[in-house]
Amino acid sequence: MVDEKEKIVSEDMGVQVDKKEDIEMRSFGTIKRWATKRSLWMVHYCTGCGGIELAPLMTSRYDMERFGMHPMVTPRQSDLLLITGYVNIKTLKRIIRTYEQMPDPKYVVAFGSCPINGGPYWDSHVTINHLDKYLPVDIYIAGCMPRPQSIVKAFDDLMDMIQEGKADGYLRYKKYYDKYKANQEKIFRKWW
Amino acid sequence: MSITDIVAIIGMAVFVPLLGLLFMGIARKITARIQNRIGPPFYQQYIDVMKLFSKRSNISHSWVFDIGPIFAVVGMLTTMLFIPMGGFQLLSFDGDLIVIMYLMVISGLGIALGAGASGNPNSGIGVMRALVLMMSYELPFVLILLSVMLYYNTTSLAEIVSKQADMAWAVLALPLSAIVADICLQGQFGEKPFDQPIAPAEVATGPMVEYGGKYLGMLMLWHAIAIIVEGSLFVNLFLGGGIVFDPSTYVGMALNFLVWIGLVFLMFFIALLINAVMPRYRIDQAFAFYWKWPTILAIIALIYVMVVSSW
Amino acid sequence: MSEQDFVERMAKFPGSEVKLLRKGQIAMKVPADKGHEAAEYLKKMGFTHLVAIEYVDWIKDNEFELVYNLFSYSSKMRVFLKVRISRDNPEYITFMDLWPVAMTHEREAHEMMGIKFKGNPNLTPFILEDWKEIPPMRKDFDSRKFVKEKYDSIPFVEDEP
Amino acid sequence: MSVKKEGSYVSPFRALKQLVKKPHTVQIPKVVKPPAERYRGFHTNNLEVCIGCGNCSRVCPDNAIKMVPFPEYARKEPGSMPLRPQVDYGRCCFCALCVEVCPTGSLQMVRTFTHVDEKKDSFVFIPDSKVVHETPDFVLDTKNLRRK
Amino acid sequence: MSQTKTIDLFFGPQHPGITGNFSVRVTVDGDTVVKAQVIPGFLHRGFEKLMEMRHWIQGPALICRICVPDPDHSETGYATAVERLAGIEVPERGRYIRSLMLEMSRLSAYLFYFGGYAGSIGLYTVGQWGVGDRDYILDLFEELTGARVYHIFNFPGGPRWDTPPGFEDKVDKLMDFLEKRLKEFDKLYFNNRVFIKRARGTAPMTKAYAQKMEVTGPNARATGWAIDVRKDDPYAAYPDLDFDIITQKEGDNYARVIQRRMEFEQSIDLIRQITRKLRKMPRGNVRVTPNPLHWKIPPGEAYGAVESSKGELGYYVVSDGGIGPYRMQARGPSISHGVQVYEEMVVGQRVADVAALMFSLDVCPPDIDR
Repeated sequence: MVDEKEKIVSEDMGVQVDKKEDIEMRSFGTIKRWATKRSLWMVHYCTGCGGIELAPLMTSRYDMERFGMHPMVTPRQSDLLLITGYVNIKTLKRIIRTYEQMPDPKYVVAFGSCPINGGPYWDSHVTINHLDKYLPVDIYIAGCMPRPQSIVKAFDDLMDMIQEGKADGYLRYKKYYDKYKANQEKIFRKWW
Repeated sequence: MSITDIVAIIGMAVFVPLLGLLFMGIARKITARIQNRIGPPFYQQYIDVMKLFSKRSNISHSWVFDIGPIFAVVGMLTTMLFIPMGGFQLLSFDGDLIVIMYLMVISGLGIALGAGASGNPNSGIGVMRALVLMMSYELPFVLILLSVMLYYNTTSLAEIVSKQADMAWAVLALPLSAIVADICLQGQFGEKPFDQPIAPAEVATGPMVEYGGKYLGMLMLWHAIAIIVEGSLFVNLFLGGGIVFDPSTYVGMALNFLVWIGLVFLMFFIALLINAVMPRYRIDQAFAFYWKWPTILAIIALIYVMVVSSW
Repeated sequence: MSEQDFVERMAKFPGSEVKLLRKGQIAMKVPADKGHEAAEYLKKMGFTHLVAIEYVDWIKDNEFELVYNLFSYSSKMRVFLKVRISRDNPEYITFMDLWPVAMTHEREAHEMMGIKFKGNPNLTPFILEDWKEIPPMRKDFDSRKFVKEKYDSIPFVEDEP
Repeated sequence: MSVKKEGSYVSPFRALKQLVKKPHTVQIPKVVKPPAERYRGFHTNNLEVCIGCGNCSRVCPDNAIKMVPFPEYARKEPGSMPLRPQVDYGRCCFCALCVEVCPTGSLQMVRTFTHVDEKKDSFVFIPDSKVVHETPDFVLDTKNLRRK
Repeated sequence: MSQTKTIDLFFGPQHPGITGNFSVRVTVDGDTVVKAQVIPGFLHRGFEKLMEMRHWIQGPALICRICVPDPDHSETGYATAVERLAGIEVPERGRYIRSLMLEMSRLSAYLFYFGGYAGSIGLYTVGQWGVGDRDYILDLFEELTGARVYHIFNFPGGPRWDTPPGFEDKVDKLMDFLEKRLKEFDKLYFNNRVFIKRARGTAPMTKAYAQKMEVTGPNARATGWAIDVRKDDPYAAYPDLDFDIITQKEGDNYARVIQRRMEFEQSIDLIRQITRKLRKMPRGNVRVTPNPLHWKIPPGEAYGAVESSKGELGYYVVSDGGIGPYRMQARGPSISHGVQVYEEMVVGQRVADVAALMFSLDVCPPDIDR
């Protein structure tokens, strides 16, 4: 049993971080992280136009399955959420839902200009300009669209970060859960 | 039960999933090559399972949901106990063929139960489709089993294997039955054109939709074992269980075992090739397909065996 | 029939202002109460294809302009049937009886411009989700100001405590 | 017309010959696939030639270019301003309109296109001529760019 | 059991059986759809509002994003509308380059389409091949325009640059490759018995229904209705090119797929015609360039349409004499066949065909949302 004091329980998500997992991570950490980085499954969700460059990447020309990456149908089975381009507020609600359904550890990659600072839609009334106000982002890619080479480089970097234990977006989400939630609530009037 | 038996059972329980995962990994590689790409390394499936078991949080819906995958894996492993593996067999008795059929359905029901408990409508539809599909291919398959049992005049799988070693392989003696059984095998493997239960574009992987992390790892192991069980059932029924060399020597035993692995992979490989070039049927079309030509051919095969064996 | 013939025939419609814009494109302006009649008239002339319903906000005139973009496959001509309605009480009649697909276009115009269409049963939210501001395509909706106030005012989630 | 009305169960199996053919996969990042001659990547700017007119900033559809003061380039020539463009790659859509309107031709685009970072403030920089046109791996080296 | 229980299934937005960020809520009775509701808007960016705050010349940089698999048609539609409004005549070579790009873009969109429909019925090999082959077209685009997906190349006034030397030969070589490849697609896909069983007779659309619901493009042609913006309202170099409108009869899923396959062949032929002409033409003069920063267009309105890979894609542009559009409105092809037509046609279909129908109609969600 885990001591109550060692738990950080975040509200209405039922997410728990406890010491036991830390110990586990320390003992088997390297192998676990290696397995995680070599088998990143991404959510099959094209949130924006960047999804179009994922298609060549997943199919015969660039074949991402070489790195063990392939799209998974449901968020429950996935490790990687790709924010492919601009984020409409209607989509953002679904993205947050999808993100919260994914089991830990999970990572977010933001594609292209739009999630960084708005991109071409910087003055649009329905797209948010900074994704990291609402979700923790592990890695950003420049470009509009990022070329497949850039995307592969980003995944490579993400894999290195996972191996070193630096890809801690999901931990940050728990740590600043209140702040993230407050920001999200400012955008949406009601959740459903 | 002696210590060696227990060791053998544990060995089997470790070895069979590993072998199945290896097959799945090679399958991904081969499919990738047909699709003009390189594909993942052949050990990718091991990494995937390792990762799935290292996932942290899991969402549970109820205890039925939790127990479903475990039930399925244990059921499949139990089935494996009765199946000869190229000369090795852990348990055997008269009529084990019927027990095998029964156990295979039981383990599938484990997943159906767990998926049903998840409350996701996609799971429900997936389970429904799986049951319809099972019903469709079981009919011709049972007819074929009857014909084989009748031909060798036994209901024990081990005896069928040993009789094939004496006479000829059933694939030569009963070619029609073998063809029908292979068509049914496609449905048992759940490869296209008969992968309706998990069709991603239709029901979003069906029964697996709510399973993630460790549960999905269990389901992957279940699938790996199921491939071996179903493949080796066919091998034992029609390809002489892979017994080619003299089983009395250790070298012969080892070689037989390797031949068995090769033959199971061959059956999986054929299913794989069909899988790569065929789209999936609608579930009603699959049902109509199985109850039409395979059933008719199975009946013809049964009549043929009746005529032959009554001579 | 040449373009000029078309212009003449359209000019016969009472209250219409017809202008040949360029090769193959004609603009026809009718008073708001004659809009549906004119559309029927044009449909009988062969303009059977409703390409889209365009909506323009002429804020200086305090009017909305609805442009029914019609195309004739038989004579390869295009006509912009223009109707102007008041900005204060934007309401118009539906064209669903002539072109069923007008429902979607009107639904969009209702959401983006705030124009109500009498007789259209499906004026539910279409593209936007719980939108409480003034309809976004209106000229007096300043999207840059809106973005600044709504999205840019949200603080970053800092890593430092 | 090679599409048959009824089709067949056998003809799809002819696709299996791909099994023995060479895969089409370009194995990035192991294999470097250089971008085309005209590829529009990141910006480069010859700060000596640039006159700081701000045309690029005005034509940019995304408001990505900001003119930042550079007192060391204050010259007396008419039309020359002590300003230089700073590009925000969180806005840029790589349309190259800024390159098109540059009167001196100092603002150019290079073929390097990769920039991946976990910090998003690294996506704003002042392009200068230090960016080599053809870096061997086609990856933009952010250290060569001046951050502001 | 007379009263059966219905379940609500959500197809999308996060679902592989959907053609993008889009959602369909289907009510299912047993295995049959009884009601469907389309929920678009996940890709809404308000282009029409944004364009009011941009210059005329900044348009292509923004609105190529309207239909992502087929961006050149978006650019050219806008460019055609603005040219008609301003009365600009594009040089002949410019028109031919534009047509070349549009047909290449159509090829790439159709390759996507083949893979999409095949993926929805589980034949992933076609998708893997098709999207992989599409990448060769993108390589050529990169050589011509300097970008892979968003080319930002067809400005009002003409294409940005002339073709690089030797480009026509490369295009011809690629066309030979694609023709060879199409034969392999025929064997694997279009002559596949299981595919035909799945697609034939599913969700047929009659010609009268297509006319009633303003369906355009290949979906309308698959019902036997010979309409094509390239013929009806010619733009770019199409008046000078030699081609006929291809039609099918049945209007079911099968006819829609085969229609695209036939048009694929036609596009290859058109591209060969264009490259033959381009080789004979003098190089250089492709674009009429107005001053990008101070370009004003006299007041008026115009509509320019193109035949995109999904149907009629048009732009209505209004000018009040300023440096940017007073109002711009896009007419995406999917607004007719993606919303009402889909909602009506999917009723009575099996759950298995919800995704297949969406892919066969080639619904492009950003078209609807804009």
